Amino acid sequence: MRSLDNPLILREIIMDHYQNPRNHGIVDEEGYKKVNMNSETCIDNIDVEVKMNNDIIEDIRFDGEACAISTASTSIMTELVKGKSVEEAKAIHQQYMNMIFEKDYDEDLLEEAIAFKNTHKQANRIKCATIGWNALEELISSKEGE
Amino acid sequence: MRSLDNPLILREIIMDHYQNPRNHGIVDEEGYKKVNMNSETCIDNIDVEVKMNNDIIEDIRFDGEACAISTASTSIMTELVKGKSVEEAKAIHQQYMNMIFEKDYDEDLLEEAIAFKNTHKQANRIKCATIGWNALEELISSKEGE
Amino acid sequence: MDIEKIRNDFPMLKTKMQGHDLIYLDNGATTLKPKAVADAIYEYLTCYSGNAHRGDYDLSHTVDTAFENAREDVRRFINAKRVEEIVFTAGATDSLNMVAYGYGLTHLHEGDEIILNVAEHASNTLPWFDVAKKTGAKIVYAPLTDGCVTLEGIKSVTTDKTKIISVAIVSNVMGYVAPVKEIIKFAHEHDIIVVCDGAQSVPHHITDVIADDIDFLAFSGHKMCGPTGIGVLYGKYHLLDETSPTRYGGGSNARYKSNLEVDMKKPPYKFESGTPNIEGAIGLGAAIRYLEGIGMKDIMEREAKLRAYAIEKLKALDNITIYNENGTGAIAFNINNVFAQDGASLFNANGVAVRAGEHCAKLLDEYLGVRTTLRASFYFYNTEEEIDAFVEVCKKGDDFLDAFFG
Amino acid sequence: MDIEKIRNDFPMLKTKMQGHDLIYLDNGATTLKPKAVADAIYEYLTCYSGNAHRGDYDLSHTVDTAFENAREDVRRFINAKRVEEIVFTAGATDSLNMVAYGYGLTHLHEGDEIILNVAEHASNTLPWFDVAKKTGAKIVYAPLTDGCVTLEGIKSVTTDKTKIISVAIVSNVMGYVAPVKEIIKFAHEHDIIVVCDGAQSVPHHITDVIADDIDFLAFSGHKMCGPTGIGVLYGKYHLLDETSPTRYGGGSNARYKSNLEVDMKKPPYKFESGTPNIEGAIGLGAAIRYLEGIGMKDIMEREAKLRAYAIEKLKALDNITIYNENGTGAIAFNINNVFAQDGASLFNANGVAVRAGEHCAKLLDEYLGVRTTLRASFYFYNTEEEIDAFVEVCKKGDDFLDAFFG
Ligand SMILES: Cc1ncc(COP(=O)(O)O)c(C=O)c1O
Ligand SMILES: Cc1ncc(COP(=O)(O)O)c(C=O)c1O
Repeated sequence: MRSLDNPLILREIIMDHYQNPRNHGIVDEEGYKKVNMNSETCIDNIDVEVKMNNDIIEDIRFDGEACAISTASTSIMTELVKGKSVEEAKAIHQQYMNMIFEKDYDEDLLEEAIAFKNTHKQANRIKCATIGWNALEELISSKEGE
Repeated sequence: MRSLDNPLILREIIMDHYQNPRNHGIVDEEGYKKVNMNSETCIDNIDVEVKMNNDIIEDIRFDGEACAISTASTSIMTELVKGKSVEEAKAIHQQYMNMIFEKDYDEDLLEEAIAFKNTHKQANRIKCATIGWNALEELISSKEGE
Repeated sequence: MDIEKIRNDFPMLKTKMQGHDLIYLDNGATTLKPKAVADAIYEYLTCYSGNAHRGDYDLSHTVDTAFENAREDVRRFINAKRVEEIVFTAGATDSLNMVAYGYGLTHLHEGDEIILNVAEHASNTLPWFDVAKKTGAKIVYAPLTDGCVTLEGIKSVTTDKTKIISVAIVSNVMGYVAPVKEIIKFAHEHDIIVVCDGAQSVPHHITDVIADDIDFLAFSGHKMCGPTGIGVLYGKYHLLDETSPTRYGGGSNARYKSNLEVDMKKPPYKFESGTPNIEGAIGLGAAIRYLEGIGMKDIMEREAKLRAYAIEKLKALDNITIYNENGTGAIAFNINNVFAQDGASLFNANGVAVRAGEHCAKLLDEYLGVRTTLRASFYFYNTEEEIDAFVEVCKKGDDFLDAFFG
Repeated sequence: MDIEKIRNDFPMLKTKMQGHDLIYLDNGATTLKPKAVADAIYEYLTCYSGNAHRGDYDLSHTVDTAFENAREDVRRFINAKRVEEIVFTAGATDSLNMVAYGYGLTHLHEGDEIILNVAEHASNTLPWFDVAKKTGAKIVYAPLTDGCVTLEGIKSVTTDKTKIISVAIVSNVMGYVAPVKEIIKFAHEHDIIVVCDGAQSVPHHITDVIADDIDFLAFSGHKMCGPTGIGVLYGKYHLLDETSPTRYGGGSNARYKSNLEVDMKKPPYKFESGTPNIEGAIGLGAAIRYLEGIGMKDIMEREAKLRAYAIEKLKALDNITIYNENGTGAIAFNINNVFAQDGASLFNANGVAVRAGEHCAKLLDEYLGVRTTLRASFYFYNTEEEIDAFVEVCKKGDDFLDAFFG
């Protein structure tokens, strides 16, 4: 099952999410909280929004003009955390960051996000591979602060 | 007569003009034109004024708080050009600058000003040794421009 | 031009990126430095590091002399009349801000107009935005023709309210040369001051501020083989005289009193408050002498040849869109169906440095219809072989994700 | 502290001036640079010279990382809470102007009061003069006690109109340490913001912006073994957030539209428009690591010892007037009956670099009763032997013209 070590498959995951991003398209409805991540890389322009139901991420969506790495990593992120509690989402976020920054991490929590495990080899793409995840963090930690 | 090669004598000339500056003290009278040379060295603060009679430097005076080199060189300058025509003063100015910047110069025109012939060895003092002379130039060339 | 010898002058050309020999095609962002420049800076730091403008001892006088010699190097390079017209700044951005706040803010009134265009760099746009907001002046955009500023475009938006035209001599994305001489002639007939952003022209062309009658000119050292943190503001003396400093402090004042009376020095010193970037100026002087040694005419010709060669090769490919075939500077392009940032990554994986993005000209999308592009920009030390390698990478466009798994 | 080893780190200490081994006692103006700093800069220029904040390829990412590591070096050195509180500037003068124009100009109203004192450097005086003129705020001078800023002095001029106190932690002429911690505590109780000029303190003392609760802190790289053209503005994050940039351009904005809508980045980036002084920041980082390697506590102790030694020797002479026997920094003095500039020349002829003049604190004559002084300022690499040689020159005072004929 862990054929996720095969670069061809990892590549396909990214292309798939790039070409068919999940949870794509911002809805301007009551109850959603949005952040824009334009300023992070100066090139990717991504909006991410969440709708919380108490502690649960009931919906999470994104949109914007961005590169393959940003788009796919954000798309995968939305799939991973949708329906999860803030606590769970934070744990997944932590594991993802561990992977990106070459620390120990729990593969099982990350599922398809594992496609980004080689990001450190192209260090200049770290910003792309984390932009959506940073948006998530901003959204769920500010949620708490409210 | 040219014992002016004797450092002891050159030194005495400078000390004499430092301790007893000639043409010293500004008079605030009609007909005088004044420049302040404060900004040149950030430390010497010298005013020089001239009174012209047609083409002749009828009077030239100076005042201010300044180092020995500035004070003495300006004092000697006033003695050299007082009563001279603009043309003559310019010639003397030129020879003095030649001496300071190690070009050929006419000793005879410079008289006691020769005390400053070693200035180039202490290049940081060039500004001091020329401050009054620069004031002179400003005064007599702007005179023309009027 | 002995290109082998020249390439030997640049230590960076012996470095590698992602295991490949570095092919550096991001000269629009900053250029590589010849050893002569690095050495001049090292020499200052280790053999005569002292402060300038404080000539109380020989060391300080030596520094002063080196610093002022660098000013003379700049004067000669742009053919300014007087060395007092050369102000050292922290860079082109700083220079442009000094004109906007020091001259614009003090000379513009409500309803006055400033002419810009959408291809301008942020550094020649945002200071004017702020000055416009503060004075009530209006920003007016000259239309571009095929991406290029033209005299007709300028004329078409000039009114009797126009007070300032600010324009890049060479655009950093489009690479076109604006007809500044004609623009300035026209402007002066209408009492309009012209500010020239020379960040992308001074490093590559012969600059003659007298022949072109330029009012203000801004440029950076680091885009012309010099160090970062140093730039130049040239201004006609009488204009500098009318320009207020934007920073006050040590070195720029003649005297002041506790009752707020302040006497500033004359240009250029009144603009140079505080300890200047001494090794920056010295490094810039060394860079200028290096460029003069090669010859700006030869540099221009070589770059034109390199660009033409690259355009020809790129046009032969069917997966590349070029946005400015006929410029003189940078080439703006995209690999079809590859987002610019992904493209840059592919180049990186192959040792080629090109830039992706909006290139700090964030209004240009309004004109180009595309927000982000790739940009390849050359300097005289680049070669046809490097361009060949670059074109080979372009061909790999479809495999852009390989870079990520390489 | 192994002084021989340390002196070997400074190539300048092997140079000569007027035929004598250089004795450098003008550290208040700028310090000498250890080889580690020159090497770090050379390395940038020759091994990884690229632009920062433009991470489209590895080289650029390497530069970015080095640049941001330098920011972290600064944060650690002054014990700031967040790295985002560290803004790179062109120097202390630039930093102080950024506070005056970015915070003062936007927060002060007519009738508000700014407390300065007559010992402040021009760079911490003139920007406030201009802001006072522009806003209608008033400059108020705290009285000095024996040349030193005191809490009582500050209190005696504080009113409910006081909005800002700007004060040097160590004065560049008087060398006294202001009780900033107490001043800040008092100020905050009255909702007053305190701007600290750390140009002469950060290089010599342990700085802890959290312990002292400093609002803004300005200092320069070149006075702490780093290069020129680079400085730092520290500000508490919420204050930086309220501070307007004073320069606009590339790099500092998130986006903008032709209708003048501009979105700036967050601190520190919103203040860093244009290509920054990259090798300056890298050099400053190297300088900080060098100073940390020696230890700031040891540096303070050594300098205190050197100063005490010099004061004792000078007091034994009968032709010297000392203006600040009890300071910690520079010694301000005169050779009796010798104009300061002539004195400096005498020192120069003997290979000793000291400064003469008003030291950019041009209001101080109103207090000292003397316009110009000599200033000897030490750093940890100076030695007792150098001070002996310096004192020998003092004795020659009467022969000051010898320098001119030497
Ligand atoms: C107390 C003080 N403040 C500010 C400055 C200005 O520093 P810089 O010239 O590096 O901008 C200096 C240095 O001369 C200083 O001594
Ligand atoms: C056309 C143009 N103007 C201004 C600038 C700003 O130069 P700097 O970043 O050196 O201040 C640049 C460089 O990016 C440029 O290309």
